[in-house]
Amino acid sequence: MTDIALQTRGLGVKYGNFHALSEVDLQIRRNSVHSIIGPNGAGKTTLFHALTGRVRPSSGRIELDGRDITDTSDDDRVRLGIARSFQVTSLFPNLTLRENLRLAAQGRTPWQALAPWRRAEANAEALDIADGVIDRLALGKVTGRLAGELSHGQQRRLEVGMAMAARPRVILLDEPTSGMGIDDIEVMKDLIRDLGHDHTVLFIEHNMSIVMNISDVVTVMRLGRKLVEGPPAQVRDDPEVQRAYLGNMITGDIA
Amino acid sequence: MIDRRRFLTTSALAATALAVPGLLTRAHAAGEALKIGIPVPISGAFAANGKFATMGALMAAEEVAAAHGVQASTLDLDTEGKPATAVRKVQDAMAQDGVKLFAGGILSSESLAMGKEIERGGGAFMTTAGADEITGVDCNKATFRWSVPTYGAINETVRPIIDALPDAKKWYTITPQYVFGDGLLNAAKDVFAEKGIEHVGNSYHSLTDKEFSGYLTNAIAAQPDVLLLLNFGAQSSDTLRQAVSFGLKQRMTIVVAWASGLEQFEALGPDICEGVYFGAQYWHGADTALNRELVAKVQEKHGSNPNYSFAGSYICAKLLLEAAVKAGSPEGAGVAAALRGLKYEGLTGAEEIRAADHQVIKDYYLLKGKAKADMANKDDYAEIISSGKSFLSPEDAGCAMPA
Amino acid sequence: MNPLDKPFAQLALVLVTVLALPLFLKSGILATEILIFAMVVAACNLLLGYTGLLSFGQGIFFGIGTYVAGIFLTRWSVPVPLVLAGAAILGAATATLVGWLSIRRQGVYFVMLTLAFSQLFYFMAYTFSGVTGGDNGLLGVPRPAIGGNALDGPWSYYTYVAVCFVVIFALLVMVTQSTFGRTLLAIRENEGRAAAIGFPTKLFKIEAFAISGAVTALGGALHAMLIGVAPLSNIEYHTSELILIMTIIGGSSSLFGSVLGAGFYLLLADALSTIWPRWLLLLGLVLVAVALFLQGGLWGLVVRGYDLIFRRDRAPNTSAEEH
Amino acid sequence: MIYLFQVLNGIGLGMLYFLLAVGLSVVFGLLQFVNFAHGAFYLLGAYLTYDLTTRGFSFWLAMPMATLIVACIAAVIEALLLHRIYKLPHTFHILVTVGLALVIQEMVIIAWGPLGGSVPAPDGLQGVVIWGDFIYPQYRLFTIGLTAVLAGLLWWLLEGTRLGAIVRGGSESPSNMALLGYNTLRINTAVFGFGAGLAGLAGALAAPIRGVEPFMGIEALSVAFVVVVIGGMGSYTGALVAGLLVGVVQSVMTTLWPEGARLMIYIGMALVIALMPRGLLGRA
Repeated sequence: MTDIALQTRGLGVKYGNFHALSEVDLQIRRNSVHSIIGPNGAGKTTLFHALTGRVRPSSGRIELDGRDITDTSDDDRVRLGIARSFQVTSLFPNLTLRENLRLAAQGRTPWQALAPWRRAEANAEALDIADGVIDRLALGKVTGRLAGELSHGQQRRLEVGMAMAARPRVILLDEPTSGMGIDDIEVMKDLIRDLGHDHTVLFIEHNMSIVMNISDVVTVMRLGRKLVEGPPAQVRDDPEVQRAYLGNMITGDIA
Repeated sequence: MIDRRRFLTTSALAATALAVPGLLTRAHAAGEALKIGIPVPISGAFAANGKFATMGALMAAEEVAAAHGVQASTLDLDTEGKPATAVRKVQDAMAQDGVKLFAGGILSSESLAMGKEIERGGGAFMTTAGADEITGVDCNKATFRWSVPTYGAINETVRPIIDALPDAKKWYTITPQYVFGDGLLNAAKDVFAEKGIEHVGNSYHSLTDKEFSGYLTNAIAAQPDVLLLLNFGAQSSDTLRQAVSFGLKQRMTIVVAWASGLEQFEALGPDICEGVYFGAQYWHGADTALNRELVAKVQEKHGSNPNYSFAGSYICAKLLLEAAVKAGSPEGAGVAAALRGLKYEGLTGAEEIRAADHQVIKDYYLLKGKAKADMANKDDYAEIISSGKSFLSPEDAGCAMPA
Repeated sequence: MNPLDKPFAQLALVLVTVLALPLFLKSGILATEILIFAMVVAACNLLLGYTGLLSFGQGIFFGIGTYVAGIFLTRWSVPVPLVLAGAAILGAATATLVGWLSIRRQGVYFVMLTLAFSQLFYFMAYTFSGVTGGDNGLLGVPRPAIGGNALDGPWSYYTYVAVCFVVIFALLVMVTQSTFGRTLLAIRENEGRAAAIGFPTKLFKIEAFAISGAVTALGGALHAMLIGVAPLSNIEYHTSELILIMTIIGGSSSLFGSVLGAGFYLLLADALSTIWPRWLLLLGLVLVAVALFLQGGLWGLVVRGYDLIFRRDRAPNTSAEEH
Repeated sequence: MIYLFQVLNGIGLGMLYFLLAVGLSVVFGLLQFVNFAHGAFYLLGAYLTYDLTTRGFSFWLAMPMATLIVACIAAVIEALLLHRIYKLPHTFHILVTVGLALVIQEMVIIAWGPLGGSVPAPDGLQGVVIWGDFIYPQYRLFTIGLTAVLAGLLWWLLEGTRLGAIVRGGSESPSNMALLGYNTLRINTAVFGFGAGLAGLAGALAAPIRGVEPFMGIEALSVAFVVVVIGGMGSYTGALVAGLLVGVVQSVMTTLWPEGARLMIYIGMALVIALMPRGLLGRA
């Protein structure tokens, strides 16, 4: 087994004539925290869509643990160990928090759920996982609340929890802190760092303080291409990155 | 929940009572009342027929009540033109209201279905629907049919026209694609073969079509002398209307074999009907004793002439009620026995109910549309060219009446 | 969750309905028809309420069930339980096909596709009259017999249908409570997310179609035995429309709502049609009123009433109406 | 030769189908609203023409009056009722418009009776045109010409004017339109009335061909749906192309395989949606 959990070679995505992503080579090390940054329209979310199978790449290949998954469907990739959260919160608003997580946990074994006679509660494992995630997210007080009625910070945490419940090896988080208050951001930061211990974490983030603090590797993207890659300190000092961001965006300090 | 049925029966009785003063008082005194169900499409695409049918039946009930000193009322049952609803309402009327007599059923599908159900429930049923099966392969002990089947309709329209127009050697047909249409078509083909007529073509259409220009183009291309329309109701009106607009009236003779009668003339207007031949089960201008009497009564009561829906429903209800009076009970077996073989003076003259298949042997009319200038009054759309009785034997019609 | 939405409450309500109908209705035929449509509407609700699929094709499956009963009972006298099973299987198979083709499109296009299929099947039934009897339909469909006695009385057949209905309804409740049913709810809520957490959503939708088609066809077969004929009108587009309207009126958030929808519609139509020949006008007004003022359907009304009486303390948090 | 005639006849039919469908399509494009009452407006247009001509009005007066009345009635219905339900799921659009269609149909029966009637072709257009073996009524020829002119006018209106831009803009992003300061409510009302008016006009034009009867709206609705779905919802050109296509297919099938004419049209419709989800010319 290699040390690389997920890698892409020459990955490209076209929307009509528009090259949203071109020639992207990525190597994500196992159990590392790897962040993707870049200005809006850099192709970060498109990269996530390609990695999770929501859009088909127009060129290149994607490998998970050395296995080619370029043509694997999105739901099959979940079973292979890739799960994601969304930039715009995407939950089941009229279902309870616990049910959201139970479903996410069940998603690893969806065929079981095709049996219309099997009770949901019969899958103790999925419930255990859901409860485990609830504990880890510290959402124990609101397990019975409808997801749509949770506070924004709770919804964002649940959004990440949905990815965790699939027990992925690689977890993709799309701007997990977007729209969060300052207290919530700290909680999220700790959570992501913590996830890095037992998962391979790939996340998109605009908050440079988080990026620079907890990332092992940072990839900077611009106009659908990889610009620079390296440890946080190196990336921060890179003249090209400085130029791309006009020097004023990377202000976060390394704590 | 309110006991709807009881409420309904009461109101129906009240309505009858209003129409015939004095009935209400007797209603308390007398015991068993004669009730006849009128299962017809009151809503839906055949609502026009249903409306007149209920009026005709009511008039028959009032007449029988007055003539025989019994209590007789009608129970309108809206079939919505759907066999399922028709059967359900008939079942209900039998189970809830104890109704045994039924006059109605405009559409073949609903009449066939109701016939089976009424037989099962021990009632008697008389209909004016067109399907040959009613007194053919699907005939049964409880079901009677007043209208002439397809064989007679064709023979009483196509034959006289062939005789009147010896030069018209090429005929084209337009036929709705289902059993009834095929019945007419096959009967027509037999007559063509026998008379040495060249059948230059036929166009089938579905029961939902309203656009006939394509079929008319087919007909024009075949260059026939006579265009024979074998569809009915709104579809035959549409076909005829469009044929006239294509100028076909000037190029060929047009025949509507199964016209609905006065209601169809009213919908079409005299300009379209002028010079067109129509086959009809009933015409208010028919010169018979009972018909003259009916026309006078309807004129007096409704200020209009009876049309086919009205007259058909009237005579069916009247025959059933009188049979029940004669039998002393509305039970199906007795009523059927009273009807079988009955000879009477009907709306079309001498009529007879054939015992073997329960088919009424009566005249079928060939009408010809009059010019607007020649019309004596607003309903005088057509003159009767000929009339006569043509029927297959019960064996040929395929009826094996269950014992 | 409102206590009335719990599975046992739903089952209890159904049992009460089945036992109460004979007390309040004089017509056993009408009562039987209500149960048959309640079953069929609940199956439509599995698609509309639980999966978010507005299917205009339910009449196809109803008609197929009708024809299975018509053909097998009048031509070959196959035992009734086998006929019912056959209807369900063929209904499921057809629904799988229609569902598989239709769910490729979403929203209005999905609706239109199911509408196109319903017209397609109608014209097939019409055109191939050798099998279906065409416009005349198939006549003389017999009632089932128990111990040699045909269930010709309205209430004896009612009992037969009631047993079928309770069993089917219980099965449907089981389906909605199962992990499968709860996944359907997730798909209705947010299909994109359901796919993202690993569910092959199309397969779930097709299975929902299959179950719905099986139940609907079963209802169609029972209906043919009720009225003794397999008519063309059962496979018409209007039947699809009717089933859908009953579903919406009943409220799509609970299976028992469908029972209310079917009962309300049939009783209303039956009552109105005897009052005034132009009763469809009143029906039209009722439909408009339901859309404007009763978007949770009759079930929404029941839940609101229940909350008002028994749960004054609770805020008017009627999540049951949101969907 | 007969096929040539059938194609010609099909074009005549198709233009009428286009007129019938384009209103439904425009309303759908702007409002994302499925209107099951569209056929009822066609019915109303036909009956108003019937009523006015039997009262002695000339057809040339009756046709525009009927169109206008239908448009006004529809606009009032929209302003009072429909605008409340746009935001609801499609289920409620269907429920309300099915209900409306029933109400209109039954009111027509109450007003004019269940029998139906004929509307004579206007004076001067009652004859036929003859080309060799082919006969075609002058009035039908006139409707082809008129709908062709109307089609041109509509194209100009929808593609070439500010109003058209507003309608198309609204269909792409209603909130943008509000931001730009347009009163979308009033635009919605106008467009709905306009779409219904087109259906009314189709009914008025069809009355001398088909006559009137209270259930003519049901068939018209199914034709309009087929045309709109094949052509692509919200697409003007799509409605034109699909209308002609359906007309020609229907007409040619009457010679080829009349029993299967309807079946073919619905198979075609299912194929189009399955293969080209947006219809032949629908906007993405």
